[in-house]
Amino acid sequence: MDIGFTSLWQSTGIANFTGGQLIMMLVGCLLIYLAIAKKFEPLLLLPIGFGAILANIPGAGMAESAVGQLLNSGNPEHLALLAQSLGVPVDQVAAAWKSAAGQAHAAGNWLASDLGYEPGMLYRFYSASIATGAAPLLIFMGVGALTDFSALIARPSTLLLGAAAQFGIFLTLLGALALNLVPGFDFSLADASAIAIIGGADGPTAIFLASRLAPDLLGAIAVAAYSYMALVPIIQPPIMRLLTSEKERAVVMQQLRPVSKLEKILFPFSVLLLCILFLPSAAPLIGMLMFGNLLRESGVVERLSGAAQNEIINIVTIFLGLSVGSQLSAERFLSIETLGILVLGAFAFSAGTAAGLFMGKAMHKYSGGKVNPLIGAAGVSAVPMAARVVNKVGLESNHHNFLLMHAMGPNVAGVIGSAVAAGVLLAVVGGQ
Amino acid sequence: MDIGFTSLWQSTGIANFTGGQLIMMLVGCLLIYLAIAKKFEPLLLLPIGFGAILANIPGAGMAESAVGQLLNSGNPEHLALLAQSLGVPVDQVAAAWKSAAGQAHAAGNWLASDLGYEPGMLYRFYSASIATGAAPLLIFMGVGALTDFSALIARPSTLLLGAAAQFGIFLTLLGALALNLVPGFDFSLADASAIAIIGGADGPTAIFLASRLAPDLLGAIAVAAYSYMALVPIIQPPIMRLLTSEKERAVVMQQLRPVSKLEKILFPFSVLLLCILFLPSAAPLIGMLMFGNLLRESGVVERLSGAAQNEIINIVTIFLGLSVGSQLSAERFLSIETLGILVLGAFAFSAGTAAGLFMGKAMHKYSGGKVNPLIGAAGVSAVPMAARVVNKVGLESNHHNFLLMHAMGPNVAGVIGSAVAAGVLLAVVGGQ
Amino acid sequence: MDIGFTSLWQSTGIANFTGGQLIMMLVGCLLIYLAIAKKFEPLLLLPIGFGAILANIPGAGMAESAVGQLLNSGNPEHLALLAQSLGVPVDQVAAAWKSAAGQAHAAGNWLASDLGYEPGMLYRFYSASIATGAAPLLIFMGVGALTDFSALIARPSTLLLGAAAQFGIFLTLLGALALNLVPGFDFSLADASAIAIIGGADGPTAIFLASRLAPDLLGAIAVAAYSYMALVPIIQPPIMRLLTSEKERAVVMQQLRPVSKLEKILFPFSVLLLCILFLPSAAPLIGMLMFGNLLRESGVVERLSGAAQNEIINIVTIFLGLSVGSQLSAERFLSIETLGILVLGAFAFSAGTAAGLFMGKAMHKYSGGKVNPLIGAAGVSAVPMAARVVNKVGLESNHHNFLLMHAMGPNVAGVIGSAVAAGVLLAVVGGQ
Amino acid sequence: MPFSELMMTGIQLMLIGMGIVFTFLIILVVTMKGMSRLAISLEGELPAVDTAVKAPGRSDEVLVSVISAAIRRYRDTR
Amino acid sequence: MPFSELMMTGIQLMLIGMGIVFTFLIILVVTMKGMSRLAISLEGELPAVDTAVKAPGRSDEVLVSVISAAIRRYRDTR
Amino acid sequence: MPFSELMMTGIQLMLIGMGIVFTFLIILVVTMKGMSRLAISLEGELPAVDTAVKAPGRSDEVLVSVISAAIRRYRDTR
Ligand code: NA
Ligand code: NA
Ligand code: NA
Repeated sequence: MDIGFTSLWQSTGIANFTGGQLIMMLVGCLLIYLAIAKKFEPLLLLPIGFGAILANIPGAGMAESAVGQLLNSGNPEHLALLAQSLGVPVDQVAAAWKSAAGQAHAAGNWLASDLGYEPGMLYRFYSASIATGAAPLLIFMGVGALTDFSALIARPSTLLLGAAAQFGIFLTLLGALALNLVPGFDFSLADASAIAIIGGADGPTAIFLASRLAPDLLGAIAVAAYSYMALVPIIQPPIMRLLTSEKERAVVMQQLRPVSKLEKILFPFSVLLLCILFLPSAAPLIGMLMFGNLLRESGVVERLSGAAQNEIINIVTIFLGLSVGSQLSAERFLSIETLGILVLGAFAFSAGTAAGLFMGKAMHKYSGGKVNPLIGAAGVSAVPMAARVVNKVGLESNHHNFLLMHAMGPNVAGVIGSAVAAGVLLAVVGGQ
Repeated sequence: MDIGFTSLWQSTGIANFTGGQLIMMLVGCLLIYLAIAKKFEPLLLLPIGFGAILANIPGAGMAESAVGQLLNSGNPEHLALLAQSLGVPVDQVAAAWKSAAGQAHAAGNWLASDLGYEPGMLYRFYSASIATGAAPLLIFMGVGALTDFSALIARPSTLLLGAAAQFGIFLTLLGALALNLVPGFDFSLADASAIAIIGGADGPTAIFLASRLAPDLLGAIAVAAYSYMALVPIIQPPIMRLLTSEKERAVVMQQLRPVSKLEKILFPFSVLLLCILFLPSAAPLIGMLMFGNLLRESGVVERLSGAAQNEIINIVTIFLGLSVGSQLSAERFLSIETLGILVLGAFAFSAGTAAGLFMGKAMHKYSGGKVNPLIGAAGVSAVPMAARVVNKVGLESNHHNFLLMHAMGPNVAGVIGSAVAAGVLLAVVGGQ
Repeated sequence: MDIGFTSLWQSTGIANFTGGQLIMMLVGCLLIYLAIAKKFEPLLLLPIGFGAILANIPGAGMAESAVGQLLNSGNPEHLALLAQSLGVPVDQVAAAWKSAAGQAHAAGNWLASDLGYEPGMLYRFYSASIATGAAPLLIFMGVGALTDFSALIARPSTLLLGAAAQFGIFLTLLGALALNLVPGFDFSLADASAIAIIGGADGPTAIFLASRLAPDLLGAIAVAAYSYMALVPIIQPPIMRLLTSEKERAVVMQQLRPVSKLEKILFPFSVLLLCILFLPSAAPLIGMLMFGNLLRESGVVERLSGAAQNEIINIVTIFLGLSVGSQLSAERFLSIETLGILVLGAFAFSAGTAAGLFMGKAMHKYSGGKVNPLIGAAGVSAVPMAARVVNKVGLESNHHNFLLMHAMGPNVAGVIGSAVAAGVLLAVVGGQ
Repeated sequence: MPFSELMMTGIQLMLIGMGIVFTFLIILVVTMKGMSRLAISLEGELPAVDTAVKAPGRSDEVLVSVISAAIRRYRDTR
Repeated sequence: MPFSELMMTGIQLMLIGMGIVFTFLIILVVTMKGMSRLAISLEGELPAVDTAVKAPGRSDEVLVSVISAAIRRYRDTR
Repeated sequence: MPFSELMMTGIQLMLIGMGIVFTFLIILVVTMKGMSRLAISLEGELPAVDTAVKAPGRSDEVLVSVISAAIRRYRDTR
C-alpha cells in the first residue's frame, strides 16, 4: 500500500470539480437563500437545496447507486468485470447498465457490492421515499389530516372553480408537446404530462406523478412546482386585476352555513366513492388524502391524526426534500429542458389562474352576482397561499370584504381537482 | 396510441366491480362505522376498515404485488412471458407463481418490474410492517412502555388468573380442529393455532402469530380479535353473573401494597429471565414488551420511553391498520372459514372468561374469601377494558367496591399469559 | 408429528445455554446497571445492554440472518441443501457461506427463506439502521439540530483545540497496530482505524466508521466509546491537574462576543465548503451534521428542526441501540481483541485529553495568558460532558471562574475534528 | 411518434382530461349535496353544538391569553 | 393428517400448552416474590418517596386545574 | 503486510491524518473569520435583537415560573 499526499489530493473535491457540479451547488444555495430570506416554501426548498449541494460533491457519490459509484470510479479492472457481467465491451458498459433489466440488473448490483461499493446515503433515501412513491402519499395523508374541508362542504359548487383551474395543466401539456418544435427539446407524452402537473400547484401530487412518469425530470419539476407555489402572490394579482372588473372584485359574499360533524365525516367517503367508481388510477392519491381527513374528522383517533399531522409529515418532508435534491445533478438539471420546464411552469400557473377566474365570472353571472369571481383564482390549489392572495386583492377593492373563507372552498377543491387530473394522466399515459 | 373513452371506461371501477369487492368495501365501511359510532377499538378498526376499502378498489391494485398486478392485468403477452419464466403453460401461471420459490420467485419479480408493474402502496406497507413481524413487535414495545405492572408486582398470585384465562386459547384450538368435521372447513394445525390466539384478547400478539402461522387468515383473525376486544363489555358480564354468586361479587379486597421503584425495574428482568430459560420462542414478544417496560421504569431514558409510547406506537399503528386492511380481500375474507373464525373467536373469549372466573373462585376459597372471583375475568387481557368491566360488575353488587386496581393485576398478567401461549404455539407448530 | 415434552425441552434455553451466552447476558445486565444506577450514557447503553441480552438468548436467533438460523439449526437435510447451493461439502458450509458473494449469497438467502427460516428481529433492525449507515447519520443530523455553535463562532481559534485532541485517535491507531506484537492480536489497518476512532469521543462517528471498516468489532467499539464518554468525569480530571499549573487553571477568560443570526446561518456552509473542497469522504458525516444545524439556525423550518431534534433522534436511538447490542455475541465480544479495544480506548481518551491540554497551554502562552489551558481538554468532544468537567476543574482553582461557555467552543470543535479524522481514515483505509 | 400525431394525442388528452375532471367534480357536487341532505336528515335538526368553519388553534389562543394574563398578574405582584 | 390424529395432536397440544402456561406463570410468581424480597432488602426499608400504583397524567391534571383556575381569575378581573 | 511495513503505514497515516485535521481546521478558522466579517458587513452593524449564546429552554422556564406562580396564588385563595 502506498498512502501519499498524491492519492489523497486526487480524492479532494478541488481536483475533481466539474463546472456543472459547481453550478448545481450554486443552484442549491439559491434555493436555500430563497427559502430562508424570502420564505419561499422553506419546508421543502431548504432540504431540496441542501440535498442538491450534497448530491454534487465530487467524489462523495452521495446520490449514486453502488453501480453508479463503480462506473464513476474509473477503476479499469472493476469496469471490465461489470462489462463482463453485462456481456458488453468495456466502452459500452455505462449505456448497457442503463438499459439492464431483470437478472442482469441484479447481477450488476451483486458485483458492485462484492467489490465494496455502497449506495450513497441520498440514493438510499431516494429509493425508500420517492422511488416507492411512499413519501408523497404520506405527505398527502398529512395534508388530508391538516385540511378542514368545511368551506367546500358548505358550498359544493366551488368544486367547479377547482375543476376549471386544472385547465392550466392540460394547456401546459399541449405547450410542452409544442415545444418539441424548438430544436433541443424532445418531450415524450409522459414527460409532457409530468411537466403539466406543475399547473396543479400541488407539491406532493407533482412529485408523485413525476416519479411515475418522468423520473429524470423529477428534480426540475419539483423545484418549479414549489418555486411557483411560493411565487403565487406575485404571479396571480396582475392576472386577477386584468380579468375582473372593480365591481366584480368588490362583491361581498354571503356567510357560509355551518357544517355538521356528520357531514365532515361523510365527506371523505363521498370523494373516495367517486374515485372508486370512475378513476381508480387516482386511488393512491385521493385514498391517502381522504384517509388523513377521516383520521382528523372522525374524532376518535386523535393519536393517529396527530401523528399524521406532525411526526409523519415532518419526518417524511425531511427525507423527501433531501431525495428531491439528490436528483438535481448537473447532467439532468443543466439542460435546455429545465429552462423549458420553468417557462412552462409559469405558463401553467397563469393559465390555471385565468381559467379559474373565467369560471368565477361565469358563476358570478349565473348566481346573479352573488359570487365574487376572484375566488376562482384560488382554484389552482397552492393551499393556503392562493386563498390569501384572493383575500388581499379583494380587500383592495372593498376594505370590509373578507374573502378568505370563501376562497378556501375552491382552494381545497383545487387539491382534489389536480389529484383527479393526475389520475387521468396516470391512467392514459402511465398505462401504456 | 389510441386514447379513447372506451379504454378509459374499461379502466373505471364501475366496469370492473365484482360482487366480492363490493361486499368487502361494505365490510370496511361497517368496521369504520363501529370504530366511529360505537368506539370499537377505533385506533385499529378505523385504519383496518379504510385499508379494506382501498384494497378492494377494482383496477387500483393497491394491495397487490408487482406480479399480482401482472396476473390481474390479463395482458396475454405479459402472462406468456411470466409463464415462460416459470417454465409452465400459460393457463397454470397463477398457480405456478403461488408456489414459486427461490430464483423463480426472484425472476418473476424482475420480469414484472421490467414490464413496468409496481407493487401497490398497501402491499409495500404490508411487506414492511407485518411480513417482517416488525409492526406488532414495536406496538408490543409501546404497550410495555405504556403499562404499569405495579398491581401485578404487588400481588403476584394474580398471575394464576392470567394463566387460567388462556384456557380459552387452547379450547378454541380444539374447536377449530373439530370444525373440520363440518364440510367446507379445512383448518391445519397452524391455522387452528392462529385462530385460537384470538382467545388471548391481545391484538399485536394475534397479528404476530397469524403472520407467522397463517398469513392467509390474518385479516379475519385481526378483525375478530379487535372486534371481540371491543365487545368485552357485552360478552363478559352475563358470564360473570352466571358463574359467581352475589356474595362472591360483593367481596371487597384489601388495598394493594406500595411497590418500590427497584421492584418495578427488576420486574422486566424477572419475566425475561423465565422466557429465556423456558420458552425462547416467546422471546421476540416478551423481549420487546419488557424492553418497553424497562424504558418506562428505568427513569433515565424519558426520551426513548416517550418515543415508544407516542411517536413509534402511533406511526406503526397507522401502517399496521392499513396493512391488516389490505389483507381483507374478497377471496380470503368471504369464505366459510371467516364465519368459523368469528364463531370460534366469540367462543374463545367466553371460554377464557369462564376459565379465569373458575380460577378466581378457587382463589376465593383458598384465600378464605379475600379474593373477589370477578377479577379472574380480567385475566383474558383486553387491557384495560376487561378490568373496567370487572369494576362495573363489582359495583353493581356493592356500591363501594372499586375493583379496578385489583383487576389490573390479572389484566396485565393476561398479556404475559397470552404471549407465553403464543410462544408455545410457535415452538410446537411453527417449528415443524 | 410427535409433540412431546422432549422436543420442547430441547428447545428451551436451559438445555442450550453456552457459557459465552451467559457471560454476554451478564455483560448486557452490567451495561444496563451502569446506565440506570450510574447514569452512564443511558440513552445508548440501556438499549445496547438489552439488545445484548436478547441477542444471546439460545435458540431464539434474534440477531441471526435467515441463513444464520439455518446454520444454527443443525438440520442435516437443510445443511446439505445449502452446501449443494454453495457447491461445497457439508462440513465447509459455514465457512463457504461467510465468503459467499453475488449470486451465491442471494441463492443462499432464497434457500433459507424457502425452507421457512426468517431473519431475527434484531438482525432486521441492524440491517436497516447500521448496515446502511443511516442510523448514525440521522443521529448526527439530530446532533447538528441540537447543537448551538455560537461559542465556536465567537472564538474560532478554539478549533485548534478540537484539532489537537484528535491526536488521541492517531496515536491509538499506532497503538492498535503495535498490539499485533502481542500474540493473539491481529488487527488490520482497517480494524486499527475503527478502534482508533474511539478517541474521537463521539458515538455516532465511531459507529459509522466501525460499520464501514470493521463490522465485526462494531459492538466492542461502540460499547467502549460510550462507556469512556460516560467515564470522562473520572478519566480527565487527573490528567488535567497533572499537565496544568494551579495558576493556569485559575485563568478567567473574557466573555464571548455575541454572535449574529446571519453568522449562525453561514457557519454550516463554511464547514461544508471546506469538506467539499478538501475531504469529500467526510461529506456524509459533516453534511448531515451541518444540515441539522441549518435546520436549527435557519429559523424558517421549526417543524423539521423539531423533528430532527426529537422524533427522529429518539426513534433512531432505540433502533441503533438494540442493533449495536445485537452485535454483542459471545463469539465476537469474548475475545482478547475486546480487551485490547478497551485498553486502547482508555489510552485514546487520555492521549486526546493530553494533546488538547498541550495545545491549550500553547494558546495560553501565545495569547499572553488570556486562554485557560483547561479548555483544551474539552477538545475530545464527548459533548457536553467534557465541557462540564472543564468547568468543574476550573471552579476548583477559582470559585468565580465559569469556563462552561468557553469550553463549549473546543467541545463542538472536537465533533468536527473527529468527523474530519473519520473522513481521512475512510479515504485512506476504506478506499483500498 | 411524429409531431403532428403527438399533438393530436395531446389535444385528445386535453379534451378527455378536462372532460373527466369536470364530470368528476360535477358529480361530486351532486353527491355532496345529497350527502349533506342525508346527514342533516340523519341528525334530525342540526344540533346546537355543531361547529361552523372553525379557526384552528383555538385552544392555543386560550392558553396563550391565559398565560400572558398570568404573567402580567405575576409581575404586578412583585 | 387424518382427523382423529389431528384431534389427538390438538388435545396433546392443549395439555402441553396449558401445562407450560401454568408452569411458567407459577414459577414467575415465585420469582417475583423472591425479586420483591431482594429489592426490599437491597433498599433497606422502603423509602418514603416510593410511589404506589400511580395515576398517570397527574401533571396534566395539575396543569389543567391551574389553567382553569387562571382562566376563572382572568375572567373575574375583566 | 509484515509488521514493520504495517507500522510504517500507520505512522504515515498518523502524520497525514493529523496534518489534514490541522490544515482543515486552520483553514476553517480563517474561513470563519472571513465569514463573520462578511456577515457583520452585510448586516451593517449588529442589530440589537441579536442573540448571544442563548440558554435553551427559556420559554419553558417562563412557562414553569408562570405556572408555579399561578399554583401558589391558586392555593392561597382556597
Ligand atoms: Na390543483
Ligand atoms: Na391474554
Ligand atoms: Na472528537
